[in-house]
Amino acid sequence: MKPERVPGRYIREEDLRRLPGVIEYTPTARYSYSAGQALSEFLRGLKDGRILGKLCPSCRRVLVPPRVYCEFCFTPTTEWVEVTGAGRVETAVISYIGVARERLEKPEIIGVIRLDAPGHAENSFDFAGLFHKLCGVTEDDVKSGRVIGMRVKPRWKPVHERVGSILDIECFEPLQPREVV
Amino acid sequence: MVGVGWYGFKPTVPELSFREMMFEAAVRAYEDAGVDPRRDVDAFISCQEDFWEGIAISDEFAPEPIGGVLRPTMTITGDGLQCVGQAYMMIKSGAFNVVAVEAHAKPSDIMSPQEIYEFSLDPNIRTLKISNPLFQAGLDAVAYMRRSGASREHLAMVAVKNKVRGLLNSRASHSAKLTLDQVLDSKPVIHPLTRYEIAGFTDVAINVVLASEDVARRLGDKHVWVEGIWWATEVGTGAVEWHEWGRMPSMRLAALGAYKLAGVEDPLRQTDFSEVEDRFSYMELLSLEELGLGGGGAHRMLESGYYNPEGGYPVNPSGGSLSMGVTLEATGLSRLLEVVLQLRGEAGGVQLKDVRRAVVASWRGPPTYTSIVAVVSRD
Amino acid sequence: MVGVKSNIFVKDKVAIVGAGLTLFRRRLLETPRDLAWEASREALSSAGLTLKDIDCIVVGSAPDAFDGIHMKGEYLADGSGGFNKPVVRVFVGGGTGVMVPVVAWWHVASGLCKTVLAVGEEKMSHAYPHPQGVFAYIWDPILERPLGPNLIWIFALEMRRYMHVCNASKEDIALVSVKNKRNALDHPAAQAAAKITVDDVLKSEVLVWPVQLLDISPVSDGAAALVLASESVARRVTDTPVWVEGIGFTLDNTHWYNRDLAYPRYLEYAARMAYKMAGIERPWREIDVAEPYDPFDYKELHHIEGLMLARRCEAPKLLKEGYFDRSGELPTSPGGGLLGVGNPIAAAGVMKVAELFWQLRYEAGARQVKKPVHKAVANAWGDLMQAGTVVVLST
Amino acid sequence: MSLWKKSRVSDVVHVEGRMETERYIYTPGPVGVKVAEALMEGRIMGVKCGNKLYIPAKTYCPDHSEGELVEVKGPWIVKSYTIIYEDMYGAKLDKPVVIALVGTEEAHGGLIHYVEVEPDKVKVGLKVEPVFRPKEERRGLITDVMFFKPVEHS
Repeated sequence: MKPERVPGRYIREEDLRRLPGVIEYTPTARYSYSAGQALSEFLRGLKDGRILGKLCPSCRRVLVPPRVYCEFCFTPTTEWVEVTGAGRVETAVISYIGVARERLEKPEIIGVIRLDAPGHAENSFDFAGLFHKLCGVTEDDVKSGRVIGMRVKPRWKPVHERVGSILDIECFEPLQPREVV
Repeated sequence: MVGVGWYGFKPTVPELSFREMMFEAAVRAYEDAGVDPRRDVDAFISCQEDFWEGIAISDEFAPEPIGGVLRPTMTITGDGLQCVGQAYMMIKSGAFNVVAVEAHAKPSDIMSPQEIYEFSLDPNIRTLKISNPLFQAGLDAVAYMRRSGASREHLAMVAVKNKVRGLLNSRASHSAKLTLDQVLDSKPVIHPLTRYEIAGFTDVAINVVLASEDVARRLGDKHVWVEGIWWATEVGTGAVEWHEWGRMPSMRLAALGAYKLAGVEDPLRQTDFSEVEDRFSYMELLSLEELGLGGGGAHRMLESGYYNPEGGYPVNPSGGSLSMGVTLEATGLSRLLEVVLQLRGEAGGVQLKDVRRAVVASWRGPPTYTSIVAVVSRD
Repeated sequence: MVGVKSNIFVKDKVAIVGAGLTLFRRRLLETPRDLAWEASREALSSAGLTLKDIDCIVVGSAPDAFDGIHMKGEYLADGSGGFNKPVVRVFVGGGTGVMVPVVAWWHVASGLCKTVLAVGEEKMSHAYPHPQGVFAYIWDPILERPLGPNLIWIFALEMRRYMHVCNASKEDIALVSVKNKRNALDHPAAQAAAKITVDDVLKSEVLVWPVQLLDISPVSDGAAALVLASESVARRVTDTPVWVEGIGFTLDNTHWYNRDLAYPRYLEYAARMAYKMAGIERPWREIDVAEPYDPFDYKELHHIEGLMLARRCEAPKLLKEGYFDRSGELPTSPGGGLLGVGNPIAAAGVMKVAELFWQLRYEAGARQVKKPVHKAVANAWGDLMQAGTVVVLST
Repeated sequence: MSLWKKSRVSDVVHVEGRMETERYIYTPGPVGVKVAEALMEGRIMGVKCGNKLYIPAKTYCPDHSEGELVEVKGPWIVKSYTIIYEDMYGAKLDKPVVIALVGTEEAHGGLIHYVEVEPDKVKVGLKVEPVFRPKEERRGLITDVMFFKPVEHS
């Protein structure tokens, strides 16, 4: 590519603001998402402090979060199966920034949890799972790698605070309480 | 097309999420086609737009409910007929034999439809804060009537023809026993269009399975051929002012392309009926002219009853979008579905007698000037 | 193996005959339509063609929420040449850039279009306070959005899993950023070219550990375009057409936290599809130069393995040995990649394909790889760790 | 299809949500800046593509060539119009609003803008003229023209 002229004009934000013809706009886009058959039941389960999955009749796996189909077998799922919520950490990270990149005062630890659920082989590529906040673990647990494989369980919010949302689970914490030094 | 399936055609489908609606439509289409998506389908094409879904990068949600996981699956942001166009090209290329096309709409989940339509306008036009973002339909209707000589009565006739016809179509939730006087006595919402001449919204998921000729013949005798399909954009939404007001060049260009592929020179004579764009009453008449189906003047043909179900050339025997409702990016597939069912003799209460070849025409609606036309037939 | 049971008889061979792009910058004065127009003009002039020679248009652009316009494909249509022409807009998240030439391929291979103008555009700078805010809406609105996730979480979770399974260190991974930003010093459109060290990467701001600032490609405005043509037109227009020998695209399931993030199996499926069509059996030997998608440094290694250019977990070792340098055995991201040139999402994937177009024609100037090149592969990646889009090119 | 569906309305949950970036600031583009500067001085620009004049001015012509910015002096006429009585939610406007495509006899296209006229007085061909905001209130946007109003016959 002959580099003599690549089109485009860089402009700094403060210079842009001074130009005529600049348009500002605040969008409005509101929705009422239909949760449907599977997630409505799942959210009701969370309110009762239960994590529900659905059984695929052909591969015999329990899918968490539940869906009305098994996306690998393309068959409708059948029975509701409650899982204990215990599982182990697949991966975990430490976030120092918020949604729009602002710095957080207190970092958050987030993890993907492979849940104990019927039909899933121990180290299979696919597994029943959730991603959520981790508590009771330190930044060093994450950086050192100790957190990966750690056995965890959900810490539920008190009954009266539960509304039928993924946030009814406050976080996932280590199975054995560890005196966090 | 070897199989079709749908779920919905209701103003609201509260019991299912959009993913579950997609699954319901897909299972029905694959049953109708006699194919297993996990083995027999080579690719899956989904037509959706982020701001109709309320999800950014909404194509993430496409593969699971239609059987496309770990299979070639992709998304076009366009009318479902544009996705059928992709399937047509993919099969013609020789690299794909069976392609499933999906489009769906859940406008009942959208709490601020007007503001989202406004968000599709050119930012410059948005600064005018016009209180109904569908105003372009009014500008086009006035220009069309002035050029063609069509009157308010003609536009009202389109609404009555389609709304009443739709009463016989189980997929037409917005049909009504409407009279001409009721339309003419009603005050316009966007001059010259009254409330009865602007289609409402409908939830639906539709899935259409396409296959190459040899696979189609092996799968049975219910197949309906896509003889030609083409689409065109006249101007982008950043240059709507340069559009040829009162005309629809995008529909004319799409028709020329589709007719060339299908070998059609005189569509009025070489096809038996058509399902055309009618989300605004004037657009049925303007579409018919641009599609070469308007004879000496679409409004006069309409007045003579030529386009009635028992007329010389039935137009929108399904009741059209005015009866079935606009299904956002699935609108083109709704029109196509009605034609497939007619040609397979499965259109139920709206079934026409011995029809073999049809024109399908869809528009992505304001503020776009993009149209898609297909010629569809049965052996 | 899943893939295309294609009858290999493909009607019309398809070639890339022109490419062009705009500057990639954090903020450009041009409107989205202007950018699409500028890139289109560059590509058309490089092919020695004008707009009236173009039959069909394929536009690629990622979330409408960046440029700030619903139905963005319709807004970009005429900037991409779509006055009174057939236009479709491709959107598979970050995978869009390479999906654009894939869709353009079947426009030509079907025989319906002899020439296609394929344009990728993104203008992220319109979104305030920060474009990253848009990524709050890519999640499942019911189960994931309430947790307030930001995009870097999911990359960090994947990087951490890759590091764990492959025993790769942050130092190993930072070398990708060093390589690509160095390569970008020779790219005239580059936004983030720099001479940096592994130490600089490890000292940069920690965003979501293990991801730090210099592990990530920048937010960018920009556009890139290609001109594709049938064999008959291509031979008339240029004596060095670059053939699109293979296409592939795959989506994994949406529930990204129900699968092992250590390996991009979806990319392997897409690559197998493209290699099968191109008649390639041992990509790690037959591919001469590659542009694996690198929005994050670890992602280039992840994708080198998914493209089967190296065995699983072997990429970091080869990287350290200089295997992927411009002077190496299998140069990757010789143009500078997303990390160096910039990441205006849909335009980024098109830029990588354009780079291979120039490499295979020995027109990459200071960026030209040392070894002779004949076969190349590019991929883009996107969605919730789930989209693999692949093209195989050759001369 | 789910093998078995619950259908009581209370069985199914709907979750409220938004997809709203806080704010957008759109860049005008190099040509857009020139058009904006002209509006600040009370001039409406068109673009000459070959021998055809297009309104309003845009960066490029239909053949993708760069057009030549040209001031459009009029006379302005209504080329098409509509009248808005209700919004999409069926809410009636307190006063019907006339929106028109305002252009010149020979130019292609026109400006989409308000026309300050009684709904029963607007017609295609009506001669109008732009009414600009006071100079200090202008920001180089199309809204620097408040509306078009019919030309009084002198």
